[in-house]
Amino acid sequence: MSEQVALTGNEVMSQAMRQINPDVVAAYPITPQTAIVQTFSQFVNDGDVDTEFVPTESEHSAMSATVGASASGARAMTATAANGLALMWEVLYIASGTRLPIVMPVVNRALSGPINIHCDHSDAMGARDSGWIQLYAENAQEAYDNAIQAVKISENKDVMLPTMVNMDGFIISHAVENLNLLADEDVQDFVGEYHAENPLLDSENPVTVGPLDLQDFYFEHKMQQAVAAENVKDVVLEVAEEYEELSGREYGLFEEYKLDDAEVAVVALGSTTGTAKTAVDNLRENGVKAGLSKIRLYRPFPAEEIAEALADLEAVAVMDRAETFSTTGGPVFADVRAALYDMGADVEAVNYIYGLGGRDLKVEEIESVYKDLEEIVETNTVEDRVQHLGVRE
Amino acid sequence: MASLTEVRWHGRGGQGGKTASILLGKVAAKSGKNIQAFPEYGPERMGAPVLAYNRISEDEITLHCQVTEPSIVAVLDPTLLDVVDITEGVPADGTIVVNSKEDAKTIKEKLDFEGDVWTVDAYGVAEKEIGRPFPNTPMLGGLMKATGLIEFDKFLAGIETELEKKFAHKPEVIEKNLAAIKRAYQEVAN
Amino acid sequence: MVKPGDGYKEIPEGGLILESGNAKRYETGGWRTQRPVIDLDTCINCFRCWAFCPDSSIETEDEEIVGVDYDHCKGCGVCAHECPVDAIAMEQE
Amino acid sequence: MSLKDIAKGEDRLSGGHRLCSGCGAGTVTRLIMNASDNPAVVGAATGCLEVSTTIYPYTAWEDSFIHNAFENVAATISGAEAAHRSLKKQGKLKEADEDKDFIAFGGDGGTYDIGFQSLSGALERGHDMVYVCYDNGAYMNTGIQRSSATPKGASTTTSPAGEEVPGKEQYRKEMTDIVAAHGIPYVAQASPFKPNDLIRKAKKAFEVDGPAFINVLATCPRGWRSKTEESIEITKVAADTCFWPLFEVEDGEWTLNYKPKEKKPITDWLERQGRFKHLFKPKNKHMIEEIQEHVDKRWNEILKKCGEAEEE
Repeated sequence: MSEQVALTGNEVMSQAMRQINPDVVAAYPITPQTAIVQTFSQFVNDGDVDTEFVPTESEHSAMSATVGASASGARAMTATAANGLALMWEVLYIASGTRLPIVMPVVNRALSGPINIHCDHSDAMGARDSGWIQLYAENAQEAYDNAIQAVKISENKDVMLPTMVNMDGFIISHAVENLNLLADEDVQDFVGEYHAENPLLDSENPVTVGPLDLQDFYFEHKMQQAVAAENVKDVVLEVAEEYEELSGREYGLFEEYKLDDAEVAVVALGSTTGTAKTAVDNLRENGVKAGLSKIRLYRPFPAEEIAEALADLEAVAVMDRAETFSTTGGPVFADVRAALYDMGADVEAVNYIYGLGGRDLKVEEIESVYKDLEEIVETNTVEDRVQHLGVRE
Repeated sequence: MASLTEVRWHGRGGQGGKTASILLGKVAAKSGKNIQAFPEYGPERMGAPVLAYNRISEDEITLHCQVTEPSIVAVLDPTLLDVVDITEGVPADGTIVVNSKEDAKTIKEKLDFEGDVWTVDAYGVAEKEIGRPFPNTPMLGGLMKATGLIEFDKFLAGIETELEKKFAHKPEVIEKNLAAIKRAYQEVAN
Repeated sequence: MVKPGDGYKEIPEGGLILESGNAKRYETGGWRTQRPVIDLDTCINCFRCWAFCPDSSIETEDEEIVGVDYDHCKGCGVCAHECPVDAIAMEQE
Repeated sequence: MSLKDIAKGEDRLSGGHRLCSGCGAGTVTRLIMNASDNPAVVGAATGCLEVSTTIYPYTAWEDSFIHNAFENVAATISGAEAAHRSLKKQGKLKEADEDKDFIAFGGDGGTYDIGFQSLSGALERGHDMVYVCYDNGAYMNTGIQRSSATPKGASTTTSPAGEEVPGKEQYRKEMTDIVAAHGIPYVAQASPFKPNDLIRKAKKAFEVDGPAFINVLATCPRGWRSKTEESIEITKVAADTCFWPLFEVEDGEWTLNYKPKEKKPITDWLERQGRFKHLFKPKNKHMIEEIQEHVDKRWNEILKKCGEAEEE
């Protein structure tokens, strides 16, 4: 059972949250996420969910209250964007380090300054090493599907790590697209009931959470977290398989678009991958063997699998919608290049930083990237390893 | 994506341009098409010129870039013609529908546009049918006639469903809007 | 109880401590330079020492003060100082 | 309820924690915890109490305990309380878990300063929780840095008594009044030298429906440069000099809980603590006069709010 709807990404995300029916949602409004908590508040006040909504006075408190609720044994969610995510920063690490399976939609937006409310990935990319699982979506359908799967991924006993469900600000969050919603009871059955192992609320078995953990044990706890991260890939695939049975929609660690026989390819994540598909189609019509790798699971990074998928290419361009100011390229580039190096793959990899602060990326611009790749293949030289695409001089 | 149609809405903040694009998208989706409807967001407030877009296609739409070459343009306020270039990017065989009391020929000349130009007095229609000058629903009616994007009967049925969701507690609003759409459909001319 | 030297595979995940009040096993008595000694004959069981002790180290039984938990008492001397009948003396360790 | 009755229960904070010898926070925490009739979820802001009571793999807490970060104990416990409300409403709780107390402990740094916003938010939202500030007037955990609770004139490592500036230049902020302005059901200022009063206040705080706040003076022998055995006595001097008045605000009604038989000069309070030693140098005499004036003014304000006759 599913229903065809035409909704904005934010509306879809609040529908996913309604269907998940978390015990607690603690959140703060921030553009472009606001509509999620706004719509969800209406569900709460209309009695459509069992959720206690905690309208905090800041994102720091939103994440803090979510941690308190999750540690208490509740299925707890929040949602944020941009500077809101930045304000949560400290507590992100506490959530993952405490192994709390919180699910948080993040509506990706540029970080200040100067202030800009539009889409880029600076916010989530900055939090990429906070111990959270990160899923990215091409469109509202994927964002919805990821949110529902995230609950199951996070709560898996071999994982117990929080997940950020990323969705491009405005481009997805504020655009109406048509998609399928699952039936409420199917989502409920899929996510099941959450039973925390050591909740604060269990009076018979009091537990101390978040102690001072010094040189003698902190490292061991971080090692446990690293092991859990290792487990994520398998669990993501298991959950995807189960979800496919329910929805008919297929998910993996990443999507390969016309990559099989491709000679040149782009690696990207988020809504741009949709536009890139059109570029690939156009180029294919002109005889260019173009392909695309769309990353869905970015943290933990499926290095081996991605490298394997790219290993037979001649050249690859990694697209980053975030700057690191390292002068060595964006975050995705660093990961992909390292993965290719480990594989010993003979593939030239270059990087394009694009779309900062909501700068539009047109089909032609993506096509130009493929043309650059062809030239690299032809001349066997890389002139600029890292380029900024679509910026004026 | 041969079947892709792109629409650009010009309005003023508060006029319902965004709502018009969403309604169009939703109704088109109901009729089995793939759609996108999205406004251009900025810090603009009430009165400022604003934009909204639609993509409508028989095929899956994966594009997530801005619409730069819309084949259809709807203008919700006649005074916008003096403020923004509403023909920007519109191909020569495109269609432009303008809320204006003037006839299509006059507007076509004013715009210096080769393509199909239609006008409808959306404010007048709205005043008559709704009692207030909301140009967005009449413009949808005009757009349907001018472009044939969706079969009009199907469109009417679809819009009724959407309005029912929006105005569940105000059935009279639904009736008035439907009447405005129908009147604009009749009155729009090229 | 997690023991010193335990590996990551043996200890609870996420830094949780699953045994409440196990700090009792950690002896802070060694911090003391002076020890409170209660003269139970003089004691009037007002329980002020019990209330004030920062280290939960005044032992009680059947509504009476019975002694000091020297495993944990840090010898601050508050009990002796606050005793209204001078029943507690601080003695050098 | 007599101390003897309270002592019948198990101590909710075990020995073996690593607070300093003579630490006021230990006493305050025990008295509050032992006044609770329900199993509790306790939170603590980063600070002395938190680090000393939960050094992995040891915990001194007999109840469930959570430490999240420095500035967010109120938000954290508000989340726990919301979880309890949600799960209870949904019938997902065991019977034994249905009645619980939610308690947040913060030092003055975690309450007056960095955690102020999170506290204010939680109070406004009306969570059924008790927030306890153990106020020792500086960041003691990091080595005695001034906070907005540090009294004027105190020498701390970031407001040191220098040749030009004699310690902290500003008066402390009246956090209890600020909290009272939130219009929550119960607010109190207390002191451990009156344990029965403190326990009574804690019990009231647990009883009310909605947020309650208790600000308790907690001696820090290390930071105040005071004698460990005087940790309790010194809090009595604070009340007798009217530096730390004991009062409570119930649904907006102010009541004074302790009126010294004879109001002592502020020097009685200052001279017991090394942190004020420099004030007794002749050139700093004006500081003592100013502090006395400020205490007198504040005391009269409290008397007025509590409906008591003001003093000359």
